[in-house]
Amino acid sequence: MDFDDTPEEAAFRAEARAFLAAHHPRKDRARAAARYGDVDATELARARAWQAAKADAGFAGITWPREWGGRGGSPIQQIIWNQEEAEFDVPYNVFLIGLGMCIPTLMAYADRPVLDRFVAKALRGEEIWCQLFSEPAAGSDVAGLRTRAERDGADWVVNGQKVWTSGAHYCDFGLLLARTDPTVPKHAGLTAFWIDMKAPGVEVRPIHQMSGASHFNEVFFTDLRVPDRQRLGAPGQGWKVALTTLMNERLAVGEPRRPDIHDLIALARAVTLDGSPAIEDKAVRARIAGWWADSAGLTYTRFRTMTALSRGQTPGPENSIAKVVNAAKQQAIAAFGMELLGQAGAVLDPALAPMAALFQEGLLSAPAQRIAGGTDEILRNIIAERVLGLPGDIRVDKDIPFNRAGARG
Amino acid sequence: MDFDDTPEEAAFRAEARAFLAAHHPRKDRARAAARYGDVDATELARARAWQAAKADAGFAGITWPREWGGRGGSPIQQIIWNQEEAEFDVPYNVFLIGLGMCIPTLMAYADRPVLDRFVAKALRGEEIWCQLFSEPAAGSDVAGLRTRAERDGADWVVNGQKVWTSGAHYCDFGLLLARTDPTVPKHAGLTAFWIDMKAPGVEVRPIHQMSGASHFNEVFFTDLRVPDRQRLGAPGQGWKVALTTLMNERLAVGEPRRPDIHDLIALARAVTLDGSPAIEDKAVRARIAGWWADSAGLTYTRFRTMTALSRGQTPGPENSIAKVVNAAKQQAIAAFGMELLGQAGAVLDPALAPMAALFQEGLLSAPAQRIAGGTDEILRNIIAERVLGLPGDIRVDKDIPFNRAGARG
Amino acid sequence: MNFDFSDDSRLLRDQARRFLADRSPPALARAALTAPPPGLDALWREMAGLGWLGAGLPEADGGAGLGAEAVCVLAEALGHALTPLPYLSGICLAAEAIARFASPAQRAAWLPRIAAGEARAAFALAEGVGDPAPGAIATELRVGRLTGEKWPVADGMAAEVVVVAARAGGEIALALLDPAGPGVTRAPVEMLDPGLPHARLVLDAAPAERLPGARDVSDIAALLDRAAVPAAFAALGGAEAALEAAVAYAKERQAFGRPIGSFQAIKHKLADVYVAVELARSNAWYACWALDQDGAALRLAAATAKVSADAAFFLAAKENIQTHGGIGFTWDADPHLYYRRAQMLSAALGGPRYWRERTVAALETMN
Amino acid sequence: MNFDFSDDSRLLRDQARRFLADRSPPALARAALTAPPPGLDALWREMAGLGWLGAGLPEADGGAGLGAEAVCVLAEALGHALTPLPYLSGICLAAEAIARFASPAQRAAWLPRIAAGEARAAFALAEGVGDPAPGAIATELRVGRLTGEKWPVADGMAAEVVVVAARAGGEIALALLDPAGPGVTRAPVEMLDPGLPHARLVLDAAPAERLPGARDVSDIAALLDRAAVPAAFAALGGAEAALEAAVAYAKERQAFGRPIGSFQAIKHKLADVYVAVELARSNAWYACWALDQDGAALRLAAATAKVSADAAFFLAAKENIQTHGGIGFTWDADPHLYYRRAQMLSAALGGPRYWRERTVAALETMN
Repeated sequence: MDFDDTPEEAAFRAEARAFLAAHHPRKDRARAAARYGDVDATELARARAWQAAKADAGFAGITWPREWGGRGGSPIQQIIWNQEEAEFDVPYNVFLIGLGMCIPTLMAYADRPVLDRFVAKALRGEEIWCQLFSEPAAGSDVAGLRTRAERDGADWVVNGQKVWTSGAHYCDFGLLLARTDPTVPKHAGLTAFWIDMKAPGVEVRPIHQMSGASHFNEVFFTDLRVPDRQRLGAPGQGWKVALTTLMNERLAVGEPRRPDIHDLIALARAVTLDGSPAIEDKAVRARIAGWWADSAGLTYTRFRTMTALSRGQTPGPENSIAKVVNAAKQQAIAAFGMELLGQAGAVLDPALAPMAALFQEGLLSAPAQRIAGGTDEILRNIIAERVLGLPGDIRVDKDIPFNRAGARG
Repeated sequence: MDFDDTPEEAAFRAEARAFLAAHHPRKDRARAAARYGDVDATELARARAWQAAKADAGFAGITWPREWGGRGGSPIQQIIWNQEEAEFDVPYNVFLIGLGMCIPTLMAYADRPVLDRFVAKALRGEEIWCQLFSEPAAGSDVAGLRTRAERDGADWVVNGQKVWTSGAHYCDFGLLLARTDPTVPKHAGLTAFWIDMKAPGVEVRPIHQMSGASHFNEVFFTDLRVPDRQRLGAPGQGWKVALTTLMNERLAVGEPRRPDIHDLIALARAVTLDGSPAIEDKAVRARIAGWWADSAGLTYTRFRTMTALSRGQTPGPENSIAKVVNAAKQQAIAAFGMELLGQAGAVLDPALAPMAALFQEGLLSAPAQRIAGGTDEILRNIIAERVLGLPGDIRVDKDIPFNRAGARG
Repeated sequence: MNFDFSDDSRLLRDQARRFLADRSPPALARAALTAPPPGLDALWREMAGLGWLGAGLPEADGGAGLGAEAVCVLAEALGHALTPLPYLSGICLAAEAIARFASPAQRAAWLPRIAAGEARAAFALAEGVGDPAPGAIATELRVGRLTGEKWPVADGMAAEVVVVAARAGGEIALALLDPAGPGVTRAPVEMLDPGLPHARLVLDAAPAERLPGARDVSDIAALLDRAAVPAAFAALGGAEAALEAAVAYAKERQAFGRPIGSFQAIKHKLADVYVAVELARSNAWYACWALDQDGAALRLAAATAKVSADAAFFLAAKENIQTHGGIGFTWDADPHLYYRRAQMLSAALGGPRYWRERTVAALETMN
Repeated sequence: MNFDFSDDSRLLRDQARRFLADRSPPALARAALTAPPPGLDALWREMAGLGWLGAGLPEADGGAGLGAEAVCVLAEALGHALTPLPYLSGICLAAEAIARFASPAQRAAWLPRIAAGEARAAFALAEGVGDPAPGAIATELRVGRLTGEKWPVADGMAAEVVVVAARAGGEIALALLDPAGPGVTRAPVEMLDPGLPHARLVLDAAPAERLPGARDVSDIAALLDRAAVPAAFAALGGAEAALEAAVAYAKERQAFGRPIGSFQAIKHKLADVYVAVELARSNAWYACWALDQDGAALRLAAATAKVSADAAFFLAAKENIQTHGGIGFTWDADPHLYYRRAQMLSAALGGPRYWRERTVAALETMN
């Protein structure tokens, strides 16, 4: 075992760190984050500028081919970059879904002219992409979607509604999954397209979350015309295309949510219980030890992933583990922190609540973490079935034509 | 609200308590129980003598008709008796299954001469009954049983194996559920019988539990001949008969298992941590508070049941709640107690381990509590479906002839 | 043995549920997140007119003298409806403090007006972070003037009178304060559930009038014990409502061709919530009996009920969101209302640590 | 960055797994519950012959000098196989204590024989109920004689030499004791896992020889830190085996016409076990690296690994029984073997409280 970088890795890390330090301050845990983290025009401009700077310096698309502006580097370089970037206070990453999920799907299914047109611009942050899969009636059952695309000459005409579309309000293009044949079982009747989000027939409405933030949107399609050349994969092969996209979702690195174990330790040092710092209370110590062990376990699991990547192996289901553990842990740590505050536990005022109400805000944002991007329940299914090899759930709708598959909510 | 007995109830309680005090000492929590609680010949004789004495005094079968030796009393009197008896160190109740489940099923399905022959003797403890439903291959899926009963003239010939039969080694009669028609779906091919456990063709083998106890048995049938007059209900109606039996199981009062919250408090007082009694440790106090709240909640839930009974209402699913909560609580309390013992946590020697190794023994007996008489999983299904009204699990085997229903383990 | 509410109490509970289903639907609680909805003051006066505000007060004080059961069933119904009004803080704490510790003149000045919904009262114990304890009170009462800081104070912006806990010599005292009077600066405090507005009071020699009956910190602890019982019923009501919502949604919402409530992941989750709610219910009922008796059983019973109900409400609220999936964490759906309220109730009378500690302390004196 | 074992270590792990699958199947562990099975001593000597017992010892002491990775992969394999032999107590604690704290003469007298499987060594720290702490040691070493009581002592009945922790003036010392010598009364102690026999030693001025290198309680704590790493690997191995058993049974066992592993109640339970096992694995690996480095990172890494692995093993063991249903709690089935071993490992070097406390204490010095 060896935790040191190879000389090449160390050189890359130094280069990355120097570049980052030249552009941004280091993260300061003690500084309160913007409350909702919503992306306004100023923030969007900052994000675009940063992405362009990264691309100019060869730190965007590290594993992508040079011809599209990538670095042609290794997965381990990408990981090193991610580690280093996470230490700095860089703009919110509005390109994560586009570069992490949409463009890789294009690379797998679109032809050369399309890639020439889109990849480099996306990489430089000039165009932003979103993913249009989820629907109100489908939920975890993504393939149960109802948005229709009907053939009309050289076009498809799309009608329906998507939901939970991150960043749709500032996106330029989107990856759409629609039902093109309702007479076959649900997975067989889907087709994928790329679409222009500014085209007539696309309407974006923000979703107001319980936390107060509005990261997500509803997207409505009314007679949106999509030329057939914007189709990805054959008609009816949309589910296969979607799986490519979702597979890439697993690799997207999500930052651990706060409050985390370090925040809890900081709070337990700051708060006094019965005349002593809370961190001296045995009940508090017992909880810290448990959450620390989980946090450390996730950290070192990422090291295992990095090692696998550096050997050219495909990483396993670590991200499912991380999401299941982190979402529940965030909620539990937030709730426990509020217990330490006693009668001030429900004070949301950042000027009054310790640590600028980080724990209270975390409590409000935690429920979304247990749901968005795969619910706790779906992730446990994935671990049980894909990792442990347990049999799948009984699927009553699998072989039934979509338009005859019983009651739908 | 009023927790006092009515004058009639108070009189009955006084009578019961006087009778109990005349026969047995009060329970002493500090005294170690016999390790495995297995029933040997001496214990069996004590149990029979006590049951006869109860019957003579009108405290056996309190709600049963007088003609069969019952008291013709009210459900609330039965509860009061149970409460009072629980305070005394009476012999292990080997009659619980017979009187609580088997005889009530006979009452529902057998004809008069059978009842005249059996009920009074069972009530006096002269004959003991067991229930023969579970099978190795069936488990929670009781109706998946395979023991065959085939018609042969005026008899049925039984071959197969039962398992988890409490007390089969000292029982005289049993309530048997067998498959009489494998060509119909599984619930439709069952028939119930009462059988003589001493008949040729019945072999009983004790099951050695992980705790060291042997409360359960396997029962093997080899060409056991059962006269058709021992049938209960029509052929093919056995599942309905079994439901009557299982419904009565819910009403059988199970004693909370130890170690319980009071044992934990006693242990936390006895053990020293860092120079102070463990009960002064905040981590210990936090756990005690939580388990106390659950324990108290169960106690008062029983009060609600008693109130419903006293009004002639049928009690709800309280017993499912109690079992789910108690089994997990026993295991967690036992494990937590062992944490308090530190390096002596795994010492099973009752002469060395505090409280005569009650916590260690509880840890070994707890797993059975989460399984026997309905697993945690089955009980949650029952609560979800019968109480909350959620839809049933998808049943792939429901309408398929038993002998064609796919792979069986 | 009759472990159930009286017929009168059950009638009152049913009436309250029906009234609130009409007048205080979840939409009212959601509207209150943004700004006090019109009609809220009128609803409070209507509640007064129904005798709810004075339910626990003696008739001599303008109350209805209905006793503990009535107060508890009302708290449960208001908790179920998430009614954004200060029943617990104004009635179960502030009015109760005046009823127990005030002079006859003070009682006469305030209780009839409070019971009639004409005056709102608040109770100021907390001084920021911390649980109730003598050491946590720094505000001083000296020669009839209060100096210190109190926050968060439920309904502190609207209240016409505030009962303030303060240090007076070696004792912990309670005093009546006019929050609009001299020496008082008050400002709203943003809370997790903005539907229950709170304030921060900065007191600089603000004139106040001591309640002669409260002489010790144990008087305040006893007052909190009493208020913990209706608070537990409020949490129980909220937990019931959250469970009902989750079950209803699980029956109706389809995924993979079947109702999501047919999946064991959902069934077993909701079964666990049901178990927690039923245990909380039983503990709350017992505490109601103990409140009515007002004897030695109350301390443990109240703390147990509080621990049990707060835990059940948080569990029911968070799993209701989870059962709802994506829609569950949107602002416009109801689930977050329960989640917010659960935290408010949990912190209101001292946090979970306070009530767990009180449970064990009471157990120690018994076992 | 290479967060994986060396090729040599992985080879050793695979060899150990294969060897133990053959020589130490679960049947051996079950037989050991009743009485030491024939061949157990021979197996120990075979392990010595394979170089396992001296894997962590320098070659000068008769060891193989393979280092921390080798010790950890062996502990994991032995834990996976539930091998009823005292590798942790005899090798990772007792021999390690001699290797670190003994005089050259003492090392020469014992280590080659221990590594060769010719002599068994035990480590006597516990004095009944309690976690390791200076105040928990009452046994005294005075002018070369030990007086006190030590229990439970793993392998104390079979050991030829026992390393005893005792009070010597103001210090905590370690001393070598001949348990068959004068002044020693030893008796077996019944344990949850009788496959790992323990003893109680009553010492009445029993002659003993101090290990000159151990002068302080911190030396013992450091020794426990080092032993905690292979102990965590043993628990990890047990947890893996219990999970494998549960998954295999869930795939095969049918109920309601389908494998029970197709029910979410089982799937999600086993997914949770898998998550716990993977976190424990990552923590154990990191601790192995820290053990190898023997630097400042060890204290926190060892404690974290111990907390994580013990929790994972208990979870995996109890849910393996639950997954097996009725058969799972029978004596003749394997699941209870893991359940017993989990508790043994959890208590062996100080209970979970000790390691949680050590985790937080280490965190405090960092954060």
